[in-house]
Amino acid sequence: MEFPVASSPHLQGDNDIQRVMGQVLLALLPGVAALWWYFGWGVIINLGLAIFTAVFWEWVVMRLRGRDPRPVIADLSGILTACLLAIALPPTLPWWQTMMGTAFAIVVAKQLFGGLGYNPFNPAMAGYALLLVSFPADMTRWLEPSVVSGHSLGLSEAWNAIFSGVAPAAGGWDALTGATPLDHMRTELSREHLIGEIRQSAVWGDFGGRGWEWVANWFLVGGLFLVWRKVISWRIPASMLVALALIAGIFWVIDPDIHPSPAFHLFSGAAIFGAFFIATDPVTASTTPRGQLIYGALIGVLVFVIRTWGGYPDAVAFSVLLMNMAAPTIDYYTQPRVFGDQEKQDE
Amino acid sequence: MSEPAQNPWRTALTAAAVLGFFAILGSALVGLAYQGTAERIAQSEREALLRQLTAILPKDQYDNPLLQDYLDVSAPNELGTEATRVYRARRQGRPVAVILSPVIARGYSGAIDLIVGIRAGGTLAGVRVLSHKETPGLGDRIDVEKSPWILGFTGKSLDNPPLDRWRVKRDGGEFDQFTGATITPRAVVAAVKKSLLWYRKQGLKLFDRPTPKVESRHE
Amino acid sequence: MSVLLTIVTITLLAAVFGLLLGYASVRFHVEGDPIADQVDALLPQTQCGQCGYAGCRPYAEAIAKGEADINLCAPGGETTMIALADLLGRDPLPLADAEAAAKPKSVARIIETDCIGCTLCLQACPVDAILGAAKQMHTVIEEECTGCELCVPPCPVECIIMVPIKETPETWRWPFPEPSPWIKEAGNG
Amino acid sequence: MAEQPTPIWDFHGGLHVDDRKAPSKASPIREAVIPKRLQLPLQQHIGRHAEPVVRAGDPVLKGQLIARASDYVSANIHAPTSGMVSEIAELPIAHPSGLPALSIMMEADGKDRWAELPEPIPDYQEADPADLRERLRWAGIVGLGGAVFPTSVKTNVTGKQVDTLIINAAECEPYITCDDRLMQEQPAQVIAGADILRHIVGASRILIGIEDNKPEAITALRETIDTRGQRDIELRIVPTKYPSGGEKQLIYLLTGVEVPSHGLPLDVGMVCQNVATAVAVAEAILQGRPLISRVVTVTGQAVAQPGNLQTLIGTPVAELIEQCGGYLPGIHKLIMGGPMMGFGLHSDSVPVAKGSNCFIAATEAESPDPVKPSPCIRCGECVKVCPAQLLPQQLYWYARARDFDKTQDHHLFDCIECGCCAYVCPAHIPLVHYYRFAKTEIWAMEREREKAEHARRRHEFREARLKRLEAERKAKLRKKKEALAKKPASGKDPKKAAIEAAMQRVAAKKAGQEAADPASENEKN
Amino acid sequence: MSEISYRRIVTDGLWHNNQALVALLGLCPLMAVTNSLVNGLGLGLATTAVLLMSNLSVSTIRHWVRAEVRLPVFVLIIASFVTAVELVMHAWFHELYKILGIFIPLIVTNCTIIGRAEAFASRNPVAASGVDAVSIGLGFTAVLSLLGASRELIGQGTLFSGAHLLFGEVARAWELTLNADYPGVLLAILPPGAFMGLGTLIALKNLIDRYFDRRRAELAPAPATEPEQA
Repeated sequence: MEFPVASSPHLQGDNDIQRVMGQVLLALLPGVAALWWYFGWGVIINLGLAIFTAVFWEWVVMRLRGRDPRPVIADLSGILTACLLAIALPPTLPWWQTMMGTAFAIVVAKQLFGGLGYNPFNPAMAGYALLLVSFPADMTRWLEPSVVSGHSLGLSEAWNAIFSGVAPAAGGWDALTGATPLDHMRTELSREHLIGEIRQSAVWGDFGGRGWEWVANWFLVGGLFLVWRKVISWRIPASMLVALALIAGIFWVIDPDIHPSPAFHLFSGAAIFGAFFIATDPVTASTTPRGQLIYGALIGVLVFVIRTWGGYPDAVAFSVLLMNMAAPTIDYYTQPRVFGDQEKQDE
Repeated sequence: MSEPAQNPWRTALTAAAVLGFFAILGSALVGLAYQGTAERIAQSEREALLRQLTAILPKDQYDNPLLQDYLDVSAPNELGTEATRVYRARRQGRPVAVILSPVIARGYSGAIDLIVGIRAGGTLAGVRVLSHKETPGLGDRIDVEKSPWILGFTGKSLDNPPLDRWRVKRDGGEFDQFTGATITPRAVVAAVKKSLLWYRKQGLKLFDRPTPKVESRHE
Repeated sequence: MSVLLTIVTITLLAAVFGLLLGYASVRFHVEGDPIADQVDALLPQTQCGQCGYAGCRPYAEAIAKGEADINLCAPGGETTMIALADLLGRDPLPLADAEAAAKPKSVARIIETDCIGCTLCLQACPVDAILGAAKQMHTVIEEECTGCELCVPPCPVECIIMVPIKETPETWRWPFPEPSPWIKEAGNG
Repeated sequence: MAEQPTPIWDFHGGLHVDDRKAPSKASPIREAVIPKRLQLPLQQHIGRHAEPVVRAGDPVLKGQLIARASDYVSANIHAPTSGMVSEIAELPIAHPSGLPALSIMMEADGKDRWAELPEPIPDYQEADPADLRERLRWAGIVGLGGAVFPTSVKTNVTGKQVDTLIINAAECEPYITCDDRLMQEQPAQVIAGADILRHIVGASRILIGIEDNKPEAITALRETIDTRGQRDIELRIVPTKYPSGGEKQLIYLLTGVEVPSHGLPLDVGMVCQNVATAVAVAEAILQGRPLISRVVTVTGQAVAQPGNLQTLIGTPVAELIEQCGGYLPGIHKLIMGGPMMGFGLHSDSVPVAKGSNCFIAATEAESPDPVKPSPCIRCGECVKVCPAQLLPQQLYWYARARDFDKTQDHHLFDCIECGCCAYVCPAHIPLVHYYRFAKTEIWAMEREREKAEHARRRHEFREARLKRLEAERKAKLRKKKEALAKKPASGKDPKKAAIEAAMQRVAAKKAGQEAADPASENEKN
Repeated sequence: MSEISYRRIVTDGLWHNNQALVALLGLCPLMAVTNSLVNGLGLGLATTAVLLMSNLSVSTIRHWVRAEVRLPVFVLIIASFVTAVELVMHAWFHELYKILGIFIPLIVTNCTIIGRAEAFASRNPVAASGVDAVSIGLGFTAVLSLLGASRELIGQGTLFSGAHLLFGEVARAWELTLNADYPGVLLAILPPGAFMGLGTLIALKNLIDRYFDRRRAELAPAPATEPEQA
């Protein structure tokens, strides 16, 4: 009797890529819900737009490459990219910018390099960087959280704002939008106000901006879920946040009047979201255990450096992209000691 | 394939001669080019400077040789830099305006070099940005190439608007800020205001002091 | 005046460096070409002459001098060409004789009943892999044969044939895994 | 004697897989029927194949030597039963390539008559280890855990100090239970074999490493040890984790000592032997029997009566399956060895060899066909499970790119092919297949390099010889000419002609070069 | 010396061996100055001028220069010409000179120039070297201009902005503006845009080459002739 053959192992675990991506999507839910609560329907519309664009372009590119698009779309990686990008965008960004950023993420940052697994840069952050660099004005115009402005953007308001650029009725853009807490802090510091004075304003909560800090908290919940499910390793988020807190702490201790507290850095901007969902993208991150610690820590340090002295208020996207470039080198120099390797046995 | 053993010193001397010969040719070429263009380069430099000044103060408003009538001042607190040159425009000997170059504002990402023209009466003849490092798309709209915002200073003075309205609108003042960027225009407004204040303090005295002796710059 | 000074300075500098270079070029002249050795090490040493040179060493020297392309070695095939491209920093080229390169590795075998013992093949063999004497039957030592085929044309009775080397469980290599050599791909691959 | 809890050093990585041992574990070892025909491959061990010492038509007796070890690293082969050699030919063997190999085919006469056997050595403790080793060598014993390295070679510890003999009883692969049953049913033989091996290698203690999922075997062994009163034998129970039966992993588990990456257990003063090998050793020394049969697990959802069979080496797998009630409908794959490291058989006409510990007749449900792999997302799952602490995804990357130097930089040859990485890979990449591909490619390149080096030396030698001959010939000629020149010269003309011809040749060559030069120039630019 | 195919030199310089797209030389100025058409064109022409002068002189002296000082001599010649060109630009194209800044002196280090001197001019007669310099230079200029034009167009929606810097005051009117409301994708003007733009151009060239290769393979399987589109 004849049989088909294959290489061992002849058993296969039940893990697959779709499952990995699906769990990350699931973990995004609490954070997205919080965003929706504080910033209204624009968040949801952005998500829809981005997902639609991502699927569309994956389909087109795979067709152009002469391959079956279905498994690629079904592995959820493109949809995850779209979601990560959409979450990072201001909730009233013009529709075409959202679509442009997503298309860039999928076509240029992901598929041009060969698709999932081959992209050297985090596609969502590449798309974000494109938009931020190209349209900095729109990209830095965030709504005030509803707890601050007292107004939550309804579905039709958000729709009009996104698709026709019409400002919401209640007081127009100026009343509803403002600088993000990070931007606000940076601006006020540049006027030589002291942190104590700055924190008097109504926009501040316990750690970061009111509302903002809770969004971060809910992303933290999702992120811890991923760590618990072992979808992501604890090393990158932990080292990134610890490094950020440490370096922020050092400066804060030196002069708390002009350097915000570590808690402010952790709970403002995209630090938590980035630590658990962006920096941990396995394709573009470091993979060796020691490498992950270094990779995460350097992202944390870069976030602080760019936030404090850089040209843009938040820094997670640039930090991650920069470290993406360094990941292969880090991996090379942090190869774990091979079992039985005597030269390195002392370590 | 290799030639029979050579005398190293002989080879070395030939090589030195060849290289030396071409060195003479090359440096002669550069020397000639330099002599041929020196005059023209100096003129171009002057014209370029003049164009900058003219953008603020049209040529028909003064009749003195503007480039030769200047003063070097140092007012780091008011003008943001240790060395500012003050060009003095006169018409038939009477003061018309001063042009301060540069006045430095502290922007979002570093120094913004401004050139500020102030008429003798204390109104602004004009403000331009010489160089800056502001974020493209946000702060760079102070550049006249990107937006006409900077032209809005022309004709303003310390009374118009009143001193406490010399701020951007977000801070309750008169001047527009750009969406997404407040720091840059705020810095420019503050710098312009400070130079006006400095001018008010100095007054027409500025026109009395003689131009310092011209140092030989090229020789 | 300053122009003249510049000319003199630069000329002096040039002369000094010229002296240095000229002296160095004679003093540190390197005989032979280590590159040729490195190239030779990559060649399969079949000595078959299919590249158009008299053997592996001459071809290696020609490559080192830049006279020969790197894609002429048929027995080495693509592997050798790529190794050469890596070594020399040249661009990989398609093999000059893809057909010859695609031929399975073989060894010569003498059909012993036909052999007349003329010793012509003995003289052609570059690695002395054929055993025999005049008027005696010859035989190929299989382990020594490089499969160069140089013994085939001289044989007056055409009794030398090339036999592909059979793959055994010891020499067998695992096939490249993707697309799976064993499982037919479903859908459009 | 109350055993003290001894520390266990947990190794990095590894897996907890469903062990699927129950079906074959339940029933005692059966004696397999003698097949009509046996195929005995000459290569059932690591090293050089054995040389047949019989010819087609020769009658043979059970236990008679039929192929002799041809080298130091090689192993004897004996007739598993009495009968007649029918042919020596290339026959199918159990190998992933599906290629046949030289084997001795014999017809059994059913009488199962023993040949004359050497004397047992019951007082082995007094015997010279070298003599015992010679007996093992005669018996053709090789590592029966699957590595099939000749035991007589492995136990040759000349010049090394060995303090510990490790008996590998951690049968960690799913499905396989042959060692487990062997320990339950023949604990005395196991311990006896272990003690003989200890004597041969001169170790002061024996550590038996066994996984905690084999309680019956543990009890049996413990009782035997207690009965024998051997205090130098220590039974260490390790947690069930794949691949704790890997030699280096087990040694680490038991002693906390890492075997060097390119070294052997011997380098750290240890020798590791499998339980089935120990039993074979006991038989060879205490009964004087060669290795002609072994316990084989036959299992899988597609075989009617899974179990363990004492099987003659050379039995065709098809017959073995037949004795287990034949295939069930849904049979999809036949795997030799465990599901993690074993390989698929092309056909069941192959024989049981010394290293065949298990045959799994699997349905598609229990061992699905590989699916089309997705791209690697560098998730690092493989890094987490690799017991050799490698970076499997980097190895994969380089193997795939055929960058074999880099694979070696990343320690390809420390990979034990345990399959953990491929098991957990969410992209379903056949990682182990890539490593095997890379390894065999590297070996092939190594062979070719050696061959090229050899050819170069022969070629240079030949060139030198020809040169010498030419020089000798010329010298002779010159002498002749000189002899001629002494006589009145008359041959000016031919000399002149020769010079002219040479000059012409040179001129022609120069012209040719000049014509060729600029052409090649343009080619490059 | 055998015959020189001028057509081959020209097609090589402009297309088959385009220094920017094929040889990937001189990328530093290529990336840095191509944020507008005029900048690209300006530096391209300056490079071409240097290339022409250096090729001509190297070719003229090729028989007299000893091997051991060949490179220093070439570098000397090129450096002299670059300095001369820099002075000329400073004098007559002052504003463009200010914009191109450091990249004019950096022409010295443009591998294209020393590369052509070494690979072509030092082995070929003067006329051929001149033709080579012009075609290589124009090929390089074309890529600079194309890249500049596309980046300018995408980045700020204009074309020929700043044309007066190169062509005098009359050219001020040449500036084209697509659409006053065009938001401008700043990325294109910033450094990453240069990389993406160049990558796209290279891809485009490969695509065209492949198309013609395929066409030629379909049309004429007989003799392999030279590529015919210039």
